[in-house]
Amino acid sequence: MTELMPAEGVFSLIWLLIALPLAGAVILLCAGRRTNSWGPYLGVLTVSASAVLGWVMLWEMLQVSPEQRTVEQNLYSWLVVGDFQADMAFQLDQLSMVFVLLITTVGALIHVYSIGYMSHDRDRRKFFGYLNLFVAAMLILVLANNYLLLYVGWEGVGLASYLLIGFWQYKPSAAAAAKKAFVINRVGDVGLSLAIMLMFVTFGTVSFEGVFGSADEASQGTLNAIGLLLLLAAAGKSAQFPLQAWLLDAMEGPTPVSALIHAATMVTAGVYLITRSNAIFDIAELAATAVIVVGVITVFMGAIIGSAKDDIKKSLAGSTMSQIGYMVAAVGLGPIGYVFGIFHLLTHGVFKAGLFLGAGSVMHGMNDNVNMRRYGALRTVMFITFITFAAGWLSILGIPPFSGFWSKDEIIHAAFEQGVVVGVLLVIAAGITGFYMTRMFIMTFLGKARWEEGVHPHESPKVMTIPLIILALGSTFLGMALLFWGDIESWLEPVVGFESKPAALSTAATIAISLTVVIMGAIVAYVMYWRRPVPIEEPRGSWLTRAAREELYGNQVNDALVVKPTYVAARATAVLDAKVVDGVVNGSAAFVGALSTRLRRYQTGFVRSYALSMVGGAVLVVLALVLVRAS
Amino acid sequence: MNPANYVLLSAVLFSIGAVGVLVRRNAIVVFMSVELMLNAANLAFVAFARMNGNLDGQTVAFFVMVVAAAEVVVGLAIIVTIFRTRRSASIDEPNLLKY
Amino acid sequence: MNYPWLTTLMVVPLVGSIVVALLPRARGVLAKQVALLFSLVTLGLTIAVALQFSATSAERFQFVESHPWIPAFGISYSVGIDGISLVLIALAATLVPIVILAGWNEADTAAGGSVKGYFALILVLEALMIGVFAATDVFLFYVFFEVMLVPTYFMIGRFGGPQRSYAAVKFLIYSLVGGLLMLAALIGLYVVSAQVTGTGTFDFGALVGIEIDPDLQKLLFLGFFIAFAIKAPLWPFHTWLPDAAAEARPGTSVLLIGVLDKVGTFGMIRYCLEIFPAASEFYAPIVIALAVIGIFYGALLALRQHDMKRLFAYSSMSHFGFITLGIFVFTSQGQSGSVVYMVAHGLSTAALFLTAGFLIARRHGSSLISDYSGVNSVAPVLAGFFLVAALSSLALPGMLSFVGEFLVLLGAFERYLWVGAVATIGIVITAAYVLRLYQKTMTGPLKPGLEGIGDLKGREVTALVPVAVLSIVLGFFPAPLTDVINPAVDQVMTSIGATDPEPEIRSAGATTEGGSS
Amino acid sequence: MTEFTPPEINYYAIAPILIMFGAAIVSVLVEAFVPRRGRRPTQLVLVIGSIVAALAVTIDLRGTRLVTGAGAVAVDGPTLLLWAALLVISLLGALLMAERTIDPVGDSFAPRASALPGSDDEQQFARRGYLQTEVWPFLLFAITGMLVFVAANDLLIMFVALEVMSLPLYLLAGMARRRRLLSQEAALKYFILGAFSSAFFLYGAALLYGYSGSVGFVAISDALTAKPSEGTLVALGVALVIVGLLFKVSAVPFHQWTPDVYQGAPTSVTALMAATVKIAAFGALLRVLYVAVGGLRWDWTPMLWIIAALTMLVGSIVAISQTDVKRMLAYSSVAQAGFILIGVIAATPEGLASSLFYLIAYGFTTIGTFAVVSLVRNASGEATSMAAWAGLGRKSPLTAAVFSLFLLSLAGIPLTSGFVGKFAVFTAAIASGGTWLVIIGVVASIIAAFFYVRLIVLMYFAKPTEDTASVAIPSAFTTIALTTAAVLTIALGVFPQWLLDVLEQAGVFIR
Repeated sequence: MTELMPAEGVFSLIWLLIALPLAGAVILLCAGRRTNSWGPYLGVLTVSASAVLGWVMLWEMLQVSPEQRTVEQNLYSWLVVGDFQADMAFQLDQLSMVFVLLITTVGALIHVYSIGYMSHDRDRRKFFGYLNLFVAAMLILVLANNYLLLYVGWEGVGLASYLLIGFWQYKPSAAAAAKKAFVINRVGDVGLSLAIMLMFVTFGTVSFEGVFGSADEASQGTLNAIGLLLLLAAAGKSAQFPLQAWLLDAMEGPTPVSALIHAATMVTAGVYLITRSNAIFDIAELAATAVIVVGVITVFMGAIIGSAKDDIKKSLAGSTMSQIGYMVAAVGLGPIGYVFGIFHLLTHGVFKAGLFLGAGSVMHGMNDNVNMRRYGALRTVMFITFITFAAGWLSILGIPPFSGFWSKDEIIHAAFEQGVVVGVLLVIAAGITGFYMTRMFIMTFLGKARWEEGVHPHESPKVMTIPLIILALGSTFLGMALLFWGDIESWLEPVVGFESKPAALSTAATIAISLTVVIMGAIVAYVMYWRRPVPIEEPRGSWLTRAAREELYGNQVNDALVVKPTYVAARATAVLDAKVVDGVVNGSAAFVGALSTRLRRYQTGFVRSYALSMVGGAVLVVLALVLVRAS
Repeated sequence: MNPANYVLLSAVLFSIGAVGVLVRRNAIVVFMSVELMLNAANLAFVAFARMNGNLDGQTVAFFVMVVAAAEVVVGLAIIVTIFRTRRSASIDEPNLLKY
Repeated sequence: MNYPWLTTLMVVPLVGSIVVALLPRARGVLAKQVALLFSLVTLGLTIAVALQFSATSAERFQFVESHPWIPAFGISYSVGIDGISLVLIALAATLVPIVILAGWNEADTAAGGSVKGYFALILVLEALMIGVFAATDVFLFYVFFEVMLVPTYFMIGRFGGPQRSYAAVKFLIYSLVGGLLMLAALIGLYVVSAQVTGTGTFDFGALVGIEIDPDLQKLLFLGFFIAFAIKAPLWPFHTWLPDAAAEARPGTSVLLIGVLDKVGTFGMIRYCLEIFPAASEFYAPIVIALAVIGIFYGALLALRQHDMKRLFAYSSMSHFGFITLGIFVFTSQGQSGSVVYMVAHGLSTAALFLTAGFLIARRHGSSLISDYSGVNSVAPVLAGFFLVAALSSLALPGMLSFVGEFLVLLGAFERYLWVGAVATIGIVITAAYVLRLYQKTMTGPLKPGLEGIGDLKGREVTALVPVAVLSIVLGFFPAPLTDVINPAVDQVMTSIGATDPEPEIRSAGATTEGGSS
Repeated sequence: MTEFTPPEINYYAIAPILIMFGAAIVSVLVEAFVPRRGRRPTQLVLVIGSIVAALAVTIDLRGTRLVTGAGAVAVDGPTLLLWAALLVISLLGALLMAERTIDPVGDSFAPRASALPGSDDEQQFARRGYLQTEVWPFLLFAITGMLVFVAANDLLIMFVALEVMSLPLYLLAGMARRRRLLSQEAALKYFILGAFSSAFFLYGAALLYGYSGSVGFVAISDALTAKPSEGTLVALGVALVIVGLLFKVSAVPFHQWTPDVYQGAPTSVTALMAATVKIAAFGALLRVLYVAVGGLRWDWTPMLWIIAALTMLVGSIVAISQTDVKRMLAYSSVAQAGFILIGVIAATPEGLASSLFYLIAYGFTTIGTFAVVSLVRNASGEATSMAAWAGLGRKSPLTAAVFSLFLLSLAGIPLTSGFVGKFAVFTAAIASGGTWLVIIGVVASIIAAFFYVRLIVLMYFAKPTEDTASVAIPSAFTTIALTTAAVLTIALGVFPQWLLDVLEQAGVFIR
């Protein structure tokens, strides 16, 4: 365990990292429409300031020895009841530093891009407010020093995601998608809350320091339970099987949102959570295995869905699922994988953001049409978009020396070190990646134009292309930079305890195998989508294609297993409530009423009948007395 | 004769009076039945006075007679008023107040 | 501190109600202004009391006043507050001016009663609400508990929807059933206290200590508990609530559900637990079962309501399940959480009902969900507040309700792992029904007929802002609440002889307060 | 021949009785000799003056505790308290009876009770503005009877008092100006059944006399201690005496006269009767049960237990479906009798005190209730049909508020006298082991709340219709009565301690 350093110097401003975008959000959301003119710039400014601050902190951090790079800033005691304590306290270490930079930098770029993308929206200040809110929440998530505060960020990003997916609320589909995302995420949140509770019951604390410090004293069963609950949480946020169904619908949101939240940052929170909890997963073997299984399943699901979708954003979303699956599988591998999981997370964050923004740029030029069957031959009319997209494409394929190559290859390599099966599966998935990304690239930029009438594709304004260029540069060089110059392995080592094991397969062999498979995938795509004309109407396709278009029936399964039963239960409860619970109440009232009308009939109005009941009463009184007396 | 028999007789008279109230329809007769019950009580008082060997019971009987007389006055007044209104002395007929 | 602060707190709104009632009928606006003024004065006084309240005092009850009232039955006018009462009084004092402001025009169109009547009733109710939380004599508590019914009854019955009379009667009869059962138990308690101590008493402090035969305790406990369960309302004693909430004016509903119903849960923690510890322990599993059923039952019913106000009612039922759960798991987290939850729920209920009320008033009183769609595009501020209210209701972290809900679940989990785990699942359904409502009403294409409804006006925003701000600010800084609640809860825990379960591993990083024992 | 020694009589101790009795006789003379024009003022002065005088003496007598008239009359704490209550309530009742402004035709009594309803004869009387003033001697005699009734310490005096109290009331019940047929019917039923029940009482008295050799309560009580084994005779006697008294308190199944008479009698008479007869009869019942047959407590408790339960339940349940306000209040008074019986059964000093408290509280509330009923009118006189009360709260908020107060008191809502009364009797009952009876009482209270609340609902929550009655503006008579009742209803609810103190000082019955 590294020692916590008090927050001094520039680190005393950790809170400001969060406060800046938060202040932006508050101003933009409360001040109303009058901020529409300058609001976007305020949004960009606050996030950029955070980014600058983040880089300054990195610089400062590099000045001290690796053991001293964990800084803690405790603002105040947030929640203290009995033995339970959760502080409003932040912990900046190597892992959170990485995330801070990713979030603020990519966030700033996407903010800039959004100025152009959203320039005509009458609620754009709201959009920037939400984005700022998201950045603030995400920073809370990665900077928290305890699980409860992490949970605040966790649901905070969920809220921001909800708001942004449903940004175009007047579209029923957007509103429905937003709700769906939030509700499915809540399932994951249940996992996180239960994990937090279990930690408290086990360790008596929910701070990272306290939990990790005594993780090795807890039983396997408990740790596995915590691990599985955390995995559930991660699955929700990172759209991993079985909670993957929301991510594709989430593409209803504006494209910058998809880039920032549903590709680069928020969806990787699950990876962060597992990496952060490495002390638990290192011991909890069952949970770690489950992480790998979930990751691998999702890698395939995402890839298969991505291969079939004609909607460029949904195809990219499938890809995101799949890539995060890689990361999850990586962090499930244990100490060997954490670094590469995070490494891939960073490179993916950059190149996928670039890809999404590229897609957004394409849509911008195509009147917001997302159907790739109506694209084609855009390379000339949108040259910058084409080039930057190509960088992202090569990067995700893992073609050297693009960023994705370094990180993905390391994951596959590590998987082989752990066991052949996982390694082989990941390589096959890499092939599928090669297929669907090439398919997307060809259908969009190459081949013949299949544009709808009246569409005049054009390159996007500078405010959009400059972020694209920056991200493309990142897609190209970031991997190398991080690996060779940034030395990410040793950078993260104090946090995740990186270790290198003797490999089952040499590095060269791994590279060779995966490159071959990827290129095979790309060739299949080339044959199918460049050599043959792309039909404007989607063909019926094989059963696998149809299933993939249906997102592998995830929604249907959810409906059948969860939604329908819930509504049936609700209906049954309603009947129970009306007929039984309320029925008893109204029934007893009715009973008394009926008894009353019955009894009043005995009041006949005839004196003699009154006298008779008196006599009867007298007889009974006499009998009662005599009997009691006699007994 | 055993005074207890007078008590029994009074009980019989009381019962006859009570039954009379229950079965007769004419208000006057009903009223007479009530008077019979009062007198049954009187008989019992007198008989008990004899059995107990004090005069209290007999004194009571005198009071009861006075009270009964007063009751007759009031009762007949009411019955006659009703009769004048309804031209009937049936006590089943005034039957507007019920339920 | 000899000044009778608490009595003043009750007298001020009472005087206000008399003043309002005496105003001429035609001066409706003046009546509102006077009512608002008095409620604000009360709020100011409450703040003054809160500032003088010492969280660290050794005395359990502060601002104590005690005068004999009916010595023949050992009854005294005794008031005093601990942390729990303080926050609930503060809640009441906060919500009343908000309700008055929000309900400015509510009574104008009322079929049943005069404008000034509505506001006079609100002020009477405020006095009684403060009294019920401040009473430290069980009989005095009972008196406030029952008398509160009268103004509430008139508020529902005179100023409500078309079915208001049915709803009011149902509310009253339900409450009276509970109240009379409690009366029987109350008398039983008095008789027992007379047998044990020689002279019967209703003094709470004296009653806490006395030994009651366990079997008798169980009976007496039931008398109190059912009364509180009806008020709270706990499953299956809840069916009055949807009707009352659906028919009452939004302001009435806010006070009814936001504050009045808290008397039920307050009563459980204050009276059921402390006076009948053995019985509480005996019944805890049953109560917990009812609470958990209530959580899901309310949530499921909320999921399929077509009427907004009924939806809120069922959601409140679900929330009351959480609160009750927290109380009966006998952990300090659970109980503190419950009290925090009571406050949070009061605020979120206020936000929900008032916002929905503003919306409903713009559509001539229809509260059917299907009558609304896409409101966000014409009334974004309204939609924004509605969202904040909805998020508060689903206990989003950062909101005060999260603090309460999490602590309750944590407390439950500590004691009964599976109960806590199962109850946690409830948060998913909560999210589902809250967001379903938001989705159906605020988003989507604009429903024809809603074009001209207009956004919130200054008065309406003024009423909502404090609620929203309090919900969020206290969510991040709950210390003002927890600091005063914790000592009171510790007292309760001591009274019932319960201690928090120890964690499996004493971590080095954990707080070691009291941990060495 | 033994020498006759006249019994010693403490005349001052029974002065209230004597004052009322004297006033009653004077009142008869006034009827006979004072010219028609002057009768009403004279009678009013006489009635009010005598009641106030009697009340003053009663207050002066406080602390007295003696048996006088050869053991026939007991003047003790409870007696004095009951006297005071009876006198005050009678005064209020007298004020109600004196009211003549609310009905444009005159007061609420038939100008000539013996005249045929609607006959020329009657109309002539009405035209000339003749007023019935016979009601005043009747009232005074009834009050005299009640005072004696609660002080009677032997069965004979009790019987005579019962009749002196009842006979005038039978007549008063039949004197309504409007709805003569109903009124006469009420009188007939009241009379027949009343006489019937006094026959039971008397025969029971005879049997007890046969058992103990005396009609004195103390002697009966002593006999019970002396020869506890002889069962049947005494059981029969006690049973019949109790039946006679239960009739007067209108306990089920001896209650059936109540609704008919309460509905048919003139409302002011109903008000008086409902409040005072209940008090007097319970006073007598308590004395019989506690003093004479207290030794048999374990024998009569189960029987009374059942009667109490039935009374509460039947009264409450049947009241629910009533459509006439007066009739509903009559059933409510049946139910209330059941609640008082709970306190009676406790058979402890607390039971006595709580029953007395309840009685007094009930008396004031009831007279107030009926006073309001007498004000709510439409073209044909009092509007007792519930439909006519719809929306009254809107038309006459003050009247409706006062009436609601009384209803809430009857329902037992805290801060009203009814609640304290209920609380007191329940406490006494639980302390003496009557928990289950209290639980039945709670159930009955819940049912009862239903119909009290229904009336409030009707007044406040319903819209006024064309049929809605209007509230007459009363003269000072009714206003005073109503205000006193309302003030006492609240005062006894909020500050009951002074009455509880008085009750404690009053102590128990003298033996």
